[in-house]
Amino acid sequence: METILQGTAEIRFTHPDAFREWVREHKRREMVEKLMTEGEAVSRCVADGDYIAYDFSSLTRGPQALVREIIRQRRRDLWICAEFTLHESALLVGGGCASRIDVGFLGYGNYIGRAVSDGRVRVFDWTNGALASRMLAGARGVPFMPVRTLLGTDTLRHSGARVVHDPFTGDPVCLVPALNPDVFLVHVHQADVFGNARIFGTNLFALEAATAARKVILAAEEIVDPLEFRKDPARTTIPYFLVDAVVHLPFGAYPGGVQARYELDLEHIDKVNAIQSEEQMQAYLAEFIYGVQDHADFLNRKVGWHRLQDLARRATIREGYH
Amino acid sequence: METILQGTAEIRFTHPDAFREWVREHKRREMVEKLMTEGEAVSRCVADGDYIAYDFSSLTRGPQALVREIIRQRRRDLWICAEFTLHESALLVGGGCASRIDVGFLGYGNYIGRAVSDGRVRVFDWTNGALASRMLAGARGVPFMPVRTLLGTDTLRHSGARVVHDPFTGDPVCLVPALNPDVFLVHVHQADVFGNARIFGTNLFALEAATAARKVILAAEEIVDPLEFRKDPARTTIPYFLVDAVVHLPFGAYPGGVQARYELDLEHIDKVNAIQSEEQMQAYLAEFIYGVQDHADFLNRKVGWHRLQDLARRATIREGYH
Amino acid sequence: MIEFTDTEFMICTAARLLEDRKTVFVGWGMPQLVAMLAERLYTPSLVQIFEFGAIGPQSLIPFVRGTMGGPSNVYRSLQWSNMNWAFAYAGTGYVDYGMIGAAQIDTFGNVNSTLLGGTYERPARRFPGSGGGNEVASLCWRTILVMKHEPRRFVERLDFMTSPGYLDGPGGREKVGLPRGTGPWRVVTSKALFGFEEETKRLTLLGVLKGLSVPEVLDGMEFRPLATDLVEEIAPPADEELRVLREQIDPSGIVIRGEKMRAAR
Amino acid sequence: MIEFTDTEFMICTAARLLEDRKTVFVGWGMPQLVAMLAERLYTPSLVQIFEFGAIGPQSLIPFVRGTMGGPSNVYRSLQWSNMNWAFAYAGTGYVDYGMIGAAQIDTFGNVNSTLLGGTYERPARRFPGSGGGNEVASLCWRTILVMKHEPRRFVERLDFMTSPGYLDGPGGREKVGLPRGTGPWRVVTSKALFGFEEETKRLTLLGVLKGLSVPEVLDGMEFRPLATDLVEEIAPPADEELRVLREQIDPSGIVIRGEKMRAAR
Repeated sequence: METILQGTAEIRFTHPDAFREWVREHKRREMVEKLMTEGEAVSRCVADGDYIAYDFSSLTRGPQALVREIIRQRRRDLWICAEFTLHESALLVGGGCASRIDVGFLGYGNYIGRAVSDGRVRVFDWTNGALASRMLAGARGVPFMPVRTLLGTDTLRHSGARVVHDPFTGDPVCLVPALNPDVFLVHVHQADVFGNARIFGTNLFALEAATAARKVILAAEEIVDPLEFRKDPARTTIPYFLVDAVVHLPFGAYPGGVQARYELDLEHIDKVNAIQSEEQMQAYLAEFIYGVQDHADFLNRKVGWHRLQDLARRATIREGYH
Repeated sequence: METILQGTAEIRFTHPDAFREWVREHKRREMVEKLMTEGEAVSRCVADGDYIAYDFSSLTRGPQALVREIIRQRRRDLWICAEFTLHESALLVGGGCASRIDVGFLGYGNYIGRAVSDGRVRVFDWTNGALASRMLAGARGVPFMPVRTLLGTDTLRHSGARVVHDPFTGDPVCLVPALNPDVFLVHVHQADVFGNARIFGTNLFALEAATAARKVILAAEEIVDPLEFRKDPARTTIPYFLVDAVVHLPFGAYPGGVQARYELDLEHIDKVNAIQSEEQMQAYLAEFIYGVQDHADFLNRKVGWHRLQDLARRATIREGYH
Repeated sequence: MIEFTDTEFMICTAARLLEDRKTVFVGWGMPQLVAMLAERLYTPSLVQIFEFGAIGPQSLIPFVRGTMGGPSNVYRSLQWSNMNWAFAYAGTGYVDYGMIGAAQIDTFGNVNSTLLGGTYERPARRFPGSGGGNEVASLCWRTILVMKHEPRRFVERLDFMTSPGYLDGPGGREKVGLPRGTGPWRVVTSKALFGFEEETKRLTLLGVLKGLSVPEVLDGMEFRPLATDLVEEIAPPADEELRVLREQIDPSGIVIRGEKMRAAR
Repeated sequence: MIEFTDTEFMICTAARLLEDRKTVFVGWGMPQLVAMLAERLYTPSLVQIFEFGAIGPQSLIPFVRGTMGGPSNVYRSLQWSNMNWAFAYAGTGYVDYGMIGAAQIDTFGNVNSTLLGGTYERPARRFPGSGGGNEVASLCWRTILVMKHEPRRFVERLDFMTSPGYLDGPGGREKVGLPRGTGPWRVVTSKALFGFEEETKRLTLLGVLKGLSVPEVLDGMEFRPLATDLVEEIAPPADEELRVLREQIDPSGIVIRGEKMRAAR
């Protein structure tokens, strides 16, 4: 397969056989309880140097509490998949956790842009669609996915994609390598203790990434009876055997919202987005992340019951989320 | 892209650009009513020489009434995608409609086996998974899908797949060409007049094939208010813009069943499976297909109210089908 | 005289370009407002597609800031799906229009939304990058680019080509394997409207905001767009457009705020 | 003496092979009954996966003939999905066991389920072909082949290789690009149980039905399977197995009917 053009990015690539062997040895087919605290989950599943991906957006159903826990545990040298990310990337860089970013969408704000310019974090440019396709390849156990995007651009030249001649048409086609993250973080509406999970609304690549990842940490607004899943199997987004840790984290997407549960807290989001200097960043981390014990402590001391109830009260659109 | 090995099968392959242009010109983004009779739908959408695919199985939610209508209209030289098919292939060959079959699973019974041995129909061997992957490629607008199956077998040598060296691992990988059927037939639980559709239970590749096909004929047990789809968008299996014709065909999967609506009629299925000789086949076609005007006439004169009510009454498992 | 912001002008101009009963791939922020305005005034049956999997929503107004994927954004969709499916629909040709932003463009409508200045490793300014922009520009039939009108954004050579326009000219897209017959169709700026000449695929001035002269608009650009003989006069935002935008769609002025402009009615 | 059919013996023998708390890819017909029996007697937490997208159902009994995908078959699944996802789980290594049938096998466990005799274009007998068998044999970690014991089915050279065993021997699968560490694990026939020798990947006799001799079982095969020093005696179906099969799972005898056999208890 002659490569016509090859992007220059370093890629985190796992041979499909190596991934399969990891699954065989580490993923439990047994239905065992996986309920634990976010502290345990991150401590067990996230190691320095890991490649981390997450679903959905910073503002809706993002795994914010898990991201904060990773920062609190001061993981280092993470490589993150920045898809639909806004402030998570900034916080992970600010906390000194992330050193490399695969970019779909890097996130707004001067802080993250400056960190790139200063060389404090290395970026590799892809696209949202290319990263979703890479995740699909990872989930199907194949080494790559063909796409008809990236072609002709600098994005391609700076990505880790390759262009080859498609043998069926003879035309050039772009191949993006499979992505098998070390860790996938996902915040869901409902889960059972085994890891079966439901997401309401849309998602980026929840099932793809859960299937493709070595370790999956599930944060759930609500823990429900396992029988619920068997009674409505069409609603299951992620089956239990893909999942390594289940954490019950109500308001875990805060300051983002979760559909039909609570609205986003724009005031707090503005506070994060306003971070420009290193000093502001460290002050934010000190107050809201290092300065609290865990998610419950954060909600209790830094957000408060009244605010949480207000955000929940504003989530009046329920249609379709069941 | 150097081909290490290439299967010998003739393939029906459409350049992704040609398919896109067909979509641009023929698929209506407008929400227009597409309700018509099965006679009109087949007469408008199915031409001699077309490539036809269908979902799901002969025994559950298969588009049996549409297949019978194709036979009744005596289409010729069809190329069919036999995935999970049992007696449809046999009936289409018996009616002189099908001349080529891409085999996932050819179907049981002596009649179809003999037709192959006699050279009355040409078969090309694939696998169920390969055909589903080909459909996925067709639905993503890319020329092929990589798979790690078929490799090393005669199935590969007699398919239209190719083996190349994957540029990321250096290992051989199999590429299956995109499949863009001319017509996709699907029987669904619910549809609206525009073609939005819901399938309850599992499916083979309903959305993949609907996206990949030039023309989609939807047969529905029930026509519902379009607003129903907007109120529960997570339940939409197929969006309207993929669909060309909507046919209201209660009991349209008969003699197969439809989950939570009616059970299969094993007596009639046995009658079809028992067909061995050409004479038996022609007698069956004459009585149950050529001898009736349409699906309603078939149900009325050849099945009867009592039998239909009995099959419906037996469909007592409703859990999850809503 | 009518007063409005540069953003309002871009939104109104873009909204007038959309065709009813067609599909459009909608990006984050301004394109959401364009679709909302068009849906209310011009194209009630426009079908919106979002990269995060909302197909055909009837988004609620007022626009909720930051609600990409939230309940008001995806309200009454026809289908809730995911990213691979949203792009599959675009990849197979079901999406007529796409709308994306740009930091720089060149004469062939190639787009930079990644960085300005410096090197790739150490850019002087770093932006979010492609997001789904590259997919939209690669796969939708007609791409509409929306960009604030600053002459320095029209460059001979992009600092980085994030998303494809016509690349190096006619046939450029096909040569690299992009889908045939696609490409940038219009460029909406805060002062003008551009298209692309059929033959050369070069940026062509189609219209300028009423009251502005052609030289005023083109002054300072690194390359000179082609101009049709009859450069149209673009009407400023109409009262009704502004009313719907300001009162119904963005009453808190989150997106529509911007540089003040004025034009004769 | 205990009386049973060849099918009952294969079902019981296969059911005893499955491991609890593991995933198994279940094909149509006989494998469905194997899984049902195992679930009831030996492996209550076995997770069944079907190619048409049912993940982890607790299928209702009695077995309804022809109900691949019907409500009793997919009852109380953990997830209702589709074919591409079912095979994605297998492709990424989440499926431990697979069970498929065969018309012929060779010494390396390669499988023919496509045709017998004649040419490819004009076979003497044509069968259904791969179905999902090729995927199961390619992607699951351990494949169990189930085949009626007729010596003529054990051949030197298959009339057609539908699904891969160890191909031409050790390393054969890896050489052509199949997933590492996979392959046929057991062959269950109506008289015996075979495995594959670690070194040579050749078919090895592990056990014979109680009362049968090794020569009786191997007689007439085109190739001679290896035999372990200690060929086990396989117990005939136990009363409890037969009771559950006949009374609960297949009371109308649709699948379990077959050639009558008998053995000492």
